[in-house]
Amino acid sequence: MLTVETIAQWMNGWTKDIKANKGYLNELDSVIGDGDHGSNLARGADAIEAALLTAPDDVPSTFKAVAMAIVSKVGGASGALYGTAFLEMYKESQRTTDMVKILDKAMKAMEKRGDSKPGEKTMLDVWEPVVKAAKRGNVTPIVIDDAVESTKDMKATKGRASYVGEKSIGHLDPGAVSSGYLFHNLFEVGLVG
Amino acid sequence: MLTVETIAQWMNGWTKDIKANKGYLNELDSVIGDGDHGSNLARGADAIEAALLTAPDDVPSTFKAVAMAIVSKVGGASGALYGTAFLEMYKESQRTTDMVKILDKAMKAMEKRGDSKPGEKTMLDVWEPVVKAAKRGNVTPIVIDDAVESTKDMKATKGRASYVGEKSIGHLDPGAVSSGYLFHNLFEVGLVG
Amino acid sequence: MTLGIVIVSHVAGLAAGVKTLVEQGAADVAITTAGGTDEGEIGTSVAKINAAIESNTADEVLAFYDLGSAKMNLSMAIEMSPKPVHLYDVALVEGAYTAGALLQAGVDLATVQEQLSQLKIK
Amino acid sequence: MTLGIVIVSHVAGLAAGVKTLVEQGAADVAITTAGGTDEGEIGTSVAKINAAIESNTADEVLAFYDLGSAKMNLSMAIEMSPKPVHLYDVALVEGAYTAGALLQAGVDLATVQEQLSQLKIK
Ligand SMILES: Nc1ncnc2c1ncn2[C@@H]1O[C@H](COP(=O)(O)OP(=O)(O)O)[C@@H](O)[C@H]1O
Ligand SMILES: Nc1ncnc2c1ncn2[C@@H]1O[C@H](COP(=O)(O)OP(=O)(O)O)[C@@H](O)[C@H]1O
Ligand SMILES: [Mg+2]
Ligand SMILES: [Mg+2]
Ligand SMILES: [Mg+2]
Ligand SMILES: [Mg+2]
Repeated sequence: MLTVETIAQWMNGWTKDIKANKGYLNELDSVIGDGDHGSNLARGADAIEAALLTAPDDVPSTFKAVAMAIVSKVGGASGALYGTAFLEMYKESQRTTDMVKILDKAMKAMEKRGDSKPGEKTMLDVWEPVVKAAKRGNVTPIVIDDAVESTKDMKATKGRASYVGEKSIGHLDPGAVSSGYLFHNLFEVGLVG
Repeated sequence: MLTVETIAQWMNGWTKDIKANKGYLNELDSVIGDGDHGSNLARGADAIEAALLTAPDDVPSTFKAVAMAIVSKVGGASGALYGTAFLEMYKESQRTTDMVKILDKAMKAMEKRGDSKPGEKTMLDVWEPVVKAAKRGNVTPIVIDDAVESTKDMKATKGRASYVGEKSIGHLDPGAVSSGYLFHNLFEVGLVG
Repeated sequence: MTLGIVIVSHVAGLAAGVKTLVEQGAADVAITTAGGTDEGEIGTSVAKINAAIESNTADEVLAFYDLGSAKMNLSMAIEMSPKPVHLYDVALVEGAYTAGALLQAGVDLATVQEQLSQLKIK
Repeated sequence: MTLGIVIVSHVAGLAAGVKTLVEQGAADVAITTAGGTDEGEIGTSVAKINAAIESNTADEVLAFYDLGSAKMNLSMAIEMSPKPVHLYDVALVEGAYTAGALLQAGVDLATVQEQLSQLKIK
């Protein structure tokens, strides 16, 4: 159930994965981007943890606290995108507690923010299949991993990786990997299935 | 006659005019450009005077000394253009002492450097009619002043003034004015007529 | 109604440098910048962008950015701002210089935008 | 044959800032800059441009500039330089970033030039 506690659990799992894989995310980003995706998100992870140390009043304020932590600390494209996603969750969670609806809205806000759609080798290539699976109730770790893996053979047409064009093919998108962590932890706390 | 002395006289007249009108040239440039044409050329004028304090060996070295002073001190578009002109005079004066031929070559080098031709509201709008008159032997102060004045109604399509497009109409081009000084002094020392 | 310019870059020195360049041809145009993250690292900051928009003394601003991630943070800041902001997908340095020179010359927004449309590369 | 990048701007901080930005996506590409006049004022310097070309450790360089007057001084420096210099009339920041990212990825000059041709605005 969507509560302050389950969100905090979800976020704690995500921030731990981010910090444990900070070097790996930087490495992935250094191949097709500017090498800072891990460092960017690690700054955000610390800020999220700090923001959730004292439990927020309710679900919307929890999402808002996460959004603000990300927006003010991450600094890169991923900060604007994850920040937008959690801001949208903040708004939508005032209307519904249906996590699938909330995720769907968040994804649409990200697409608008990034002027992007699935197939462009970004984190949206993880969001789209996972949100679709969530609608059907068949999210599994394999669905998530397959989505992350699918970015490998794509040619980037958005974000920094788009500058290297063809040369982006054959490498995982760093944002897809960090979104993979996000959904694995969401699955583990039982907020999607 | 083209000698080290007549060139020095020519240059001294020009640098005096530039320094006396430094504020005016800046003012003209501030209307349609960045307001530094007087300051740029005044730096060059000091450098030219310093370079000619000890008389160079011959005519080509005199032109070269002027070119180097301009190139190393002026810094703006006018530095590259006048620098190119005097470098070309240096080269051409090794082949001829005909000032009209030398001026013609210098003008062509400037056109190439600036990717520009007369009619674009630049110093070339002074060079072109004056060099043409020099070929016919009928340069007069009025010919020079008319050429400077002709830039007033032109629309700039090269240089910084081109950024303001239509708004450049109605104002003299600062480089045309400084080239006016150059030719007035050339006429006065009797190197064209 | 006055028009100002906001420069957003991942690098503080780059934003400041563009301002210096543009000011040369636009002495009377209000120009503010947002460069780098809050920690002074490479990146952009919604808070800094907000501050650049709000502290600009003009009633409306024209905004220019370097890379796509700056655009996203800029668009977040714009949504939060009460001041009208016009965002252009044009060459950063050349676009800002063009806008500055034209605003200095007193042309209207439509004319500035027409010129800027020729510098669209993003 | 190695390829490097030379950034020429009227403002020293702008040139340095572009280098900082480009380096993020091009850690192994040699990038040198020439910004401002010899006196540190706003403008460009043939001597500084020459130095940026010569001190660049690459065998050939791709050169980017801000405004037309920088291009003229750059073209003077190129005529004096023994090193091959490719000059592009493209958006300064976006062009240099594109070239840096592509060179870092190991693409050849022809491919870089093809991408740059889409950023031609001068
Ligand atoms: N326009 C976009 N739309 C969707 N996702 C994007 C876009 N631009 C970048 N991304 C995502 O952001 C990730 C890079 O994040 P990060 O490295 O933190 O930011 P930056 O690219 O500014 O350095 C990419 O791997 C990609 O997944
Ligand atoms: N492309 C060009 N071709 C010919 N003349 C030019 C060109 N660009 C600028 N100029 C001349 O240079 C003058 C401006 O010189 P200056 O103010 O010293 O340089 P900057 O424009 O770099 O500040 C203009 O008034 C014009 O006469
Ligand atoms: Mg990155
Ligand atoms: Mg980054
Ligand atoms: Mg000027
Ligand atoms: Mg200047």
